[in-house]
Amino acid sequence: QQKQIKSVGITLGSMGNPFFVALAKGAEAKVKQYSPNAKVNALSADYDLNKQFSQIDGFIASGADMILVNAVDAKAIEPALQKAKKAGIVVVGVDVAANGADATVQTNNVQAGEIACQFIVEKLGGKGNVIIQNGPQVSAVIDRVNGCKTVFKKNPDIKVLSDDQDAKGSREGGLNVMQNHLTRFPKVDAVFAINDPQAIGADLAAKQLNRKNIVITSVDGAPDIETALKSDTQVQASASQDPYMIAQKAVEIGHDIMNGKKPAEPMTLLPSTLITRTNVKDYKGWQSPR
Amino acid sequence: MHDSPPALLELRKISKTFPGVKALQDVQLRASAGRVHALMGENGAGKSTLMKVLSGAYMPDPGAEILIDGKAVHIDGPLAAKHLGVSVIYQELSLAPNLTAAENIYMGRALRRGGMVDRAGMHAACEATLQRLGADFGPAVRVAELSIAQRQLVEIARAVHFDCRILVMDEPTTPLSTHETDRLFALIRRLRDEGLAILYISHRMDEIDELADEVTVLRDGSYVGTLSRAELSRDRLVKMMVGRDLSGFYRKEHHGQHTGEKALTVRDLRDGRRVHGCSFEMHAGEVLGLAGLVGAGRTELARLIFGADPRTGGDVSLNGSGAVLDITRPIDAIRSGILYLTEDRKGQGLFLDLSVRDNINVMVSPRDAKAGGVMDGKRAAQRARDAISQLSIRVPSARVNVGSLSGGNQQKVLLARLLELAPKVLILDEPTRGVDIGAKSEIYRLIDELARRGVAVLVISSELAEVVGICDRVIVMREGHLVGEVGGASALAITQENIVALATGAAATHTPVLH
Amino acid sequence: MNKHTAALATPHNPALPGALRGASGKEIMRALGMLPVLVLLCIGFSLASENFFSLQNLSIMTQQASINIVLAAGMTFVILTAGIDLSVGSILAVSAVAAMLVSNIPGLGMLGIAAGLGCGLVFGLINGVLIAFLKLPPFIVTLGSLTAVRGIARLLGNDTTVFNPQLPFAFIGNGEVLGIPWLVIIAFAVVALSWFILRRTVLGLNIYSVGGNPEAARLAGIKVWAVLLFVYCTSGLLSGLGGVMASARLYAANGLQLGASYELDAIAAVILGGTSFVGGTGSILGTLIGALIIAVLTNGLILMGVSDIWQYIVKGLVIIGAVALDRYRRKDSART
Amino acid sequence: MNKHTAALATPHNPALPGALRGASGKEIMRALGMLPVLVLLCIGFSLASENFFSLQNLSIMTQQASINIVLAAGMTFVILTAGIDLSVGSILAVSAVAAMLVSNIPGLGMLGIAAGLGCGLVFGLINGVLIAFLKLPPFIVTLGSLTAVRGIARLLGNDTTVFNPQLPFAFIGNGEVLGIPWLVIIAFAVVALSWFILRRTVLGLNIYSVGGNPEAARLAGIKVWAVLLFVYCTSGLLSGLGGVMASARLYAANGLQLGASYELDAIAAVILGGTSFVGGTGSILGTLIGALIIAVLTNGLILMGVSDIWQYIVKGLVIIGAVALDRYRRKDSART
Ligand SMILES: Nc1ncnc2c1ncn2[C@@H]1O[C@H](COP(=O)(O)OP(=O)(O)OP(=O)(O)O)[C@@H](O)[C@H]1O
Ligand SMILES: Nc1ncnc2c1ncn2[C@@H]1O[C@H](COP(=O)(O)OP(=O)(O)OP(=O)(O)O)[C@@H](O)[C@H]1O
Ligand SMILES: O[C@@H]1[C@H](O)[C@H](O)OC[C@H]1O
Ligand SMILES: [Mg+2]
Ligand SMILES: [Mg+2]
Repeated sequence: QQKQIKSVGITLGSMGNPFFVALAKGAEAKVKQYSPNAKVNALSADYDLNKQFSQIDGFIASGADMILVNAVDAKAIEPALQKAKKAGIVVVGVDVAANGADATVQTNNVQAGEIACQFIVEKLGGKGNVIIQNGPQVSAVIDRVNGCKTVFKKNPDIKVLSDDQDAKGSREGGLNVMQNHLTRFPKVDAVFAINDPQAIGADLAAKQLNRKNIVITSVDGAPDIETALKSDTQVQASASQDPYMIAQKAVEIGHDIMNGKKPAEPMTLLPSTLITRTNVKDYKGWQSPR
Repeated sequence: MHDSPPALLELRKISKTFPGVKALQDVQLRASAGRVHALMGENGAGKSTLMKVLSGAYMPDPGAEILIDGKAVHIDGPLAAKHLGVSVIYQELSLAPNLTAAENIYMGRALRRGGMVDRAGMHAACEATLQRLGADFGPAVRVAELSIAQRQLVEIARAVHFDCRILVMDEPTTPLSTHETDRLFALIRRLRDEGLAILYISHRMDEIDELADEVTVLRDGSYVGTLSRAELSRDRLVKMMVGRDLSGFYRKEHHGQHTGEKALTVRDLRDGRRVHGCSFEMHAGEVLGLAGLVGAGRTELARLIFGADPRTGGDVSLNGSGAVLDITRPIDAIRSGILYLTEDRKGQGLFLDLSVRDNINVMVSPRDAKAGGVMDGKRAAQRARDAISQLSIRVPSARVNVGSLSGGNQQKVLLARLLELAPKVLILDEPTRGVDIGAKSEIYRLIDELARRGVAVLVISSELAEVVGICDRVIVMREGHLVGEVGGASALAITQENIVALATGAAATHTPVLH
Repeated sequence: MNKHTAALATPHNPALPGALRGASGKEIMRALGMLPVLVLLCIGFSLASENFFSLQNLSIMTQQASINIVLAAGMTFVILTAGIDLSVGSILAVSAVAAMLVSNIPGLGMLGIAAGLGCGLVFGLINGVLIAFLKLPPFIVTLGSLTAVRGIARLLGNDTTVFNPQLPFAFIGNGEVLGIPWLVIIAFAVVALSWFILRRTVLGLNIYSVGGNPEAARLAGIKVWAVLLFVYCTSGLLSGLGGVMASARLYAANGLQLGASYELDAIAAVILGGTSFVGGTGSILGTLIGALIIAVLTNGLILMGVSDIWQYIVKGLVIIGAVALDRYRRKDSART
Repeated sequence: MNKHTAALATPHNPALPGALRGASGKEIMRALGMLPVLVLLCIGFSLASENFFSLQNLSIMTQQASINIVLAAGMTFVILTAGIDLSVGSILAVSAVAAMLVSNIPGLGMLGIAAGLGCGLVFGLINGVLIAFLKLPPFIVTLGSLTAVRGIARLLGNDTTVFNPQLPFAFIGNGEVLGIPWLVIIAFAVVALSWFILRRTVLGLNIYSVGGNPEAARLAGIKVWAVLLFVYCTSGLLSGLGGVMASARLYAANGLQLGASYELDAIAAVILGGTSFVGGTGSILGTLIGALIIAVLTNGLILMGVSDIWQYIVKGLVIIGAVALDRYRRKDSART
């Protein structure tokens, strides 16, 4: 007799980001597949650790049997996860690492950063002024920036103008930070944004300030970047993720653990592929049925 | 000043400069124990400022000398003044409404027991003081729930509760009625006889007549002179204060001119709390007085007529046409030509941060407005200029904030606002409260003028001399009922005695005015 | 009497230009009070960075300031009546989402503007009704709507980012007229209109009156409820306008993030500009200067490459320093 | 004269139980005013979810409420003097970071508590000095420190999460005594102490006096500056305590995120509890009830599995509903 999932709690970085919305949907679909009557409660932690702690406490109190956590802080989340585990709850990290989770499912973010920035290097012919537009300091973002930096370091003629501005993972943040960067730096050749909303914001800023010929790349492969890649923007590429898939995989692994089947590896890395203006037409995207 | 005993308090060379204003210039004053020393002067003359220097609320300009018992003292704050035995009852009541009477009395020097507030001790101690002052409330009542007169008593209790040798009272009778004033005077005499030096500020001549042993007069922040009781005469005082003679103080030139045409009929008006079925009528061109003790409900009755408070019964009609007016909000009354001047000019009348011009125009501006509610700036300025010259409002310009004006001039601004609307019925609640003698005479002139133009004026006043001096007829209220009438067709003449008798219930004449 | 007062009172000074008539002297003093701070900041930044006074930078700066100016204008009305509106950020978000959703309806796209404005007006009206008729405290009412409307914004947008790459009214966020961005034109138009209402109409006088002394206003026959309703509706409407501007700028709207904690910047602009929480005193010009100070500060610090962290610190200190300076300066001129 | 008035004044009524003496009737009315709302919410949630009254849930709920209770207690002092403290969240963050940093020094770990408290006190003192001596408006001063202190918190923590899995004072955040979490014990101790100061000491009386009429207090010889200094220091100190509690709960502190917009919840608790922005009226018990209402609401909605979105909406509506109910209820009992 299989153990049934009764109630799942999900706490995510920010519901303002379509990525997490897709992730929540994927999880809900998978849970319902196992047990149609299970409750799924997906909450936005707004990148606030304390809020995330409270949400996890709440899941514990409401008797959840599985928690998917998108840790606001990979290490600092540990005590909360320990508490959950003590209460007999299975915890799976999604999208970013989480100390203390039973398992983690995420994109290979280092690789995603690498391919997105390698694209920039190639476009610029190995020479130019670039900006790394940083984001909330979660492990996925840190990994991407690290992946990106290693690529740029290998090319001595690439000059990184800035890598420490937090654009908050949002379109508005991307717009504001990019506006400021463009004001400060008269010559910018490329921008790597840690996710798609920021990339679109950066593109809008460039458009509003009439600045041309900037290569913008990012990570996610979200629906709006697909549109951007097909239309007149300066966005050139995005390293894809599959949030729907991440969530489904995470629920599956969680369900296995509930039933005593530990995964061989606690960390499941999903590969990322680069979507560009040329191959975007073949990209399946987040919203295609599966 | 020859016969005055040795001075308990001597102030010399007191000057006080505020940014942009020289409020006091080399002022002097000598007060003795067991004497009431009055301080007089027009609004803005500097009386309150002088007393605030004495109480440590303001620091005087350098060079000032304050001597107590002939010894120079240094007063660098309210606490220092208290330790020297100076207690002050300020013109603006300075109580915390959220605290009890006892807590207010002990404010700043609470009793403690074992490091904690000793509320029981404070209450017990205050009980006696309040009783001595004839208060009808206990020490545990929150001040917010007291009437103005009762709050005044708390202030006095605060001053006399502790050892004090010099008691300053800044216009203490302003919120009081005759009856309460009498009680206060008795108290002042008692304190005087106990050996206190009392400094007494007032605009009321009769109070000075009654109380003062000597009077110091200030004008424009400067010392004018001091008169002993023997030298006191009303004309002399007025001349010292105003710098000229005032003739024809009270005016009644309109008297007997009104046509008898009914202007306003009030029938059985009640609010279920403090006004119990009041009926009376007024005629065009008549100045009708409404007298009574404080708390008799005069203000409440006026506010009911005006629609400022909800009524539970009764009605109001204009012109004797019998058509009942539907007044539920002030705006309804205003539209019918009934206007009300509040007794609380700062709290409910003026916009202190707005200019004189805006204050005068605020009620007429919708009428004057151009299309789309755009103000007619030229017209507003013109109205303000006219009002300033007609009412002799003393302001540097119509654009200064009303808050910077002296009390009398503020009162005139408020009156000017109402006059712009050409009222049919004008209700004036304590129109001369806190106003100096010059301004008072101008307000009386104005009331007379309005009556001659056919306006029905209802004057609520606690100053009986004023009521007697300017009214054609006086109706009297007691505990929410109209209990009688003097003057007009009534058998009783308009005298202070007759009014007091009705107001206190001493006269058994429960003749309702109208039914 | 009071001759000395008369001689010294500034407003009587015939040297004052006629343009200042209508506003009381004290108010102009206050409004212009912060101007030196603004000028000082501008001088400082232009010395520190040659880019500061470039046309491009001025355009960026004013664009970034524009939404806050619009919100702060609405907030000025509210604070003049001694109220507060904490819900502006949330109303901005819900209006932006509404504008976006409608903009996506084929053929009706331009109606998105109306949808945004209407949405703002409706929520402003709800605030106003609760405050004017039920007489609830503005802080709590708008704190409640700060929360509830945020939820509604998310609900409306189905908790995702609503976007429209073909936004028909994108010109608002990105277009220019004679080199002046639309955003800036709108912001200044709002300030001009607000100034006109406050200083030239009966309604404006009534707003100051209600703020200065609500009981006196009632006794003077002013419909206090109507005034309160008006100011909260205005604040709502302008938040709606802010939503349209923000969404036009981003081609997208997100119910969760957009406008979060904008109320603090708006309130700061108003208070820096000399409008008092007590109600009844202040001016829209002061608010404009207050908003510009915040914008200049933010922009200048970024331009100088000051790190995010130090931006916070400096910004906080300048805000405090500005009022301290103002307080100090006013001390030796006029009485309070 | 006014005999009826005197007779009506409740505090004079000998029928009132002795326990209520000292606190005035109206105040208790207000404090307890929101109790029915709290009870109603509890009943509602316990019907909707059997888990609500479980020991575990009660413990979680009160733990979550505890930090807000502590901040709101400090805020009560401040608002009683007609002030406001917007900087509590930022001070909480900087104190938490300081506590964490010190806790990592080998052997001196327990000093982290002192570091957190001291840090809070210092920033409270700075607020207090600016407000009491330079007479700057509390809203602007604390808005400035909300911003500046946030930057300092990030600076101090080197802009990352500082953590300590072996936190020596972790018991504060996670331990229990006789089944009662330490967090809860601390929160209630703070409330009890605050109650004692406000209702039983001269200082408390002076706080109410300054709030009721600052000018009268000054003329009565009360050192108004000392009272103001005290309340802002208290609010700072309690924010520091909040920082210690938060970091002990999380074993970590992050200067950027921690405590963001906590001021709104604290202010909401105070105002829901019947303390007035005007100053001078209100009580700490009311604040406690206000904070519990917010906590019950948040917890109950999560427990019922209400989506995040609807939590916002319901929470906003309940806040407004609660004051509306209170206003309505009070209307037909007492005057004003
Ligand atoms: N705090 C202050 N700042 C500036 N000017 C002031 C201040 N207080 C009083 N003045 C000015 O000082 C002058 C004297 O005022 P004061 O209050 O002493 O008059 P007063 O004689 O008590 O008048 P009244 O009879 O109306 O009470 C006035 O011109 C007044 O405007
Ligand atoms: N229920 C009440 N409890 C306490 N005070 C009240 C109450 N109702 C009115 N008062 C206050 O008591 C004061 C005196 O009452 P009222 O105004 O009715 O008397 P009045 O006859 O108009 O006297 P006056 O005009 O001389 O003050 C007023 O200031 C009023 O605000
Ligand atoms: O992986 C996530 C995704 O890229 C999102 O868009 O931003 C935050 C990241 O954690
Ligand atoms: Mg005076
Ligand atoms: Mg009266």
